[in-house]
Amino acid sequence: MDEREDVPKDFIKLKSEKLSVDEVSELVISPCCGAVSLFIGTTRNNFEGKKVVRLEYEAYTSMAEMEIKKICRDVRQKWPSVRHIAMHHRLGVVPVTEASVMIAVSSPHRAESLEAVTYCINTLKAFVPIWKKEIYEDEYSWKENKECFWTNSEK
Amino acid sequence: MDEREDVPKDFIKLKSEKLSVDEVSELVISPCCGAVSLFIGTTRNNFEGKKVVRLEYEAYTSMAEMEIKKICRDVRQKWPSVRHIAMHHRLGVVPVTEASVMIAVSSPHRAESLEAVTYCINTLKAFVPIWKKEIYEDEYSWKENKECFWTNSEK
Amino acid sequence: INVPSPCRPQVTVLYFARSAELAGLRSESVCVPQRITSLQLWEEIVKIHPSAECIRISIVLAVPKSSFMLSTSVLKLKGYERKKKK
Amino acid sequence: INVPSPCRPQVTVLYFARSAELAGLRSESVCVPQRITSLQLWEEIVKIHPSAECIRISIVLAVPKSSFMLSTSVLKLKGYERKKKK
Repeated sequence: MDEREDVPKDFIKLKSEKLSVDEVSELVISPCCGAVSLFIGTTRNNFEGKKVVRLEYEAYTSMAEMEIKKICRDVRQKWPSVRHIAMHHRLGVVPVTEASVMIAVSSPHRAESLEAVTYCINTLKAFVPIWKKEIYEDEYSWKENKECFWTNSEK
Repeated sequence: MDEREDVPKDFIKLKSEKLSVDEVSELVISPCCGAVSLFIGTTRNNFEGKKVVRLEYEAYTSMAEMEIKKICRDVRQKWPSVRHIAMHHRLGVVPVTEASVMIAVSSPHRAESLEAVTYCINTLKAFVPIWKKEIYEDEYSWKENKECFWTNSEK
Repeated sequence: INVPSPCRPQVTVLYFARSAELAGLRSESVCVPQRITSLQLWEEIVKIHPSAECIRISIVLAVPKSSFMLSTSVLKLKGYERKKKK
Repeated sequence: INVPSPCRPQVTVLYFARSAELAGLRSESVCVPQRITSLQLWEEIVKIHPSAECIRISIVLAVPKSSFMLSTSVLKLKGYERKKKK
């Protein structure tokens, strides 16, 4: 692959199927990059002492994709050397140990991709309209991304 | 898998075969963890304007494994909630875009695994006795991990 | 925003998560005055779905290409205004 | 550390990367005095491999379970000392 053809790309996907870490890492690998940093969010079997059976995710898809694109734009402003960004989120049922979100970022040197991937997951958790239904053994509870209120998405 | 059986483990491997991000992420995933952070170091096609054809890695294997174990011990002291750590390093020829190192760390919440994986790769690059032969089109040069001198490995 | 008659604009209200469970639907159109605060819109919604009163969270007021939190600031229904000006 | 005769201890010198290329081998045993600084050991090595003089990097002096950088501090050849005490 010629470096000049390897223009920066954002890969954004919300889907009901299992996420693949092989796939997201392949998407961002670039011949001019020496670093890929990844984050995987998985379903944990407990929350505040309660046993979690599974999670169910629901998104305002068009708005979520718009917010994720905004995160990508922010990343490119903050770390201009970042090459590719992949952000995949699973919707629907996500059993314990399976991934609900995978983020991968490539950059020539490691510091940028490490910082960018941290920024991506923190910002996704704060601003992207995705809701999580936490299902315990005999009850459930809805969680929203904590800071997920908008005055105007053109922010 | 019962949480009580999922005792913290370190997975350390130096090998000549291709590394697999699926494998390292599977190694660290735990039912009591909601986060896996990964770093992949890949061969870049350039260094200071010179075209890099491939890299070749050579290690003082027993010492490298000992140093990597030390990094794992440090991580568990600094971030006690970290569950599993996998650090795989490839030796021998590593072509452009292929991975020379993969690090994966799991923890219940994301901050710990993100910080730990950054610590792991920075410390590996500083202290682990692995040498890199950078092969350009018509010459080559050896690189060592910059701070890789020991007064006494019992440090 | 669809403007059905010469009268009042409609907004599409989308319900997610717990609010979708309480409202029993995922979206509906609500007729609103041309100028309305999101808090007033919220009051309109509670009239239709009294059970929704207990939660304000996970409701997004969707105006094309932008969304609003519940507040007392006036929603600018740009789409409608543009249509009126023509 | 192997102690061959009643005389002097041997250290195993491992060569890596460029130093292995220059020395033309990857490891060898060098006889040393019972107390030696790593700098003195380095000078011994250069006597055997003059081409190695241009690099000091990527040489690890391997004493069982520990390794030393080149310095003027005395290498404590513990293994040997322990054997002598017995």
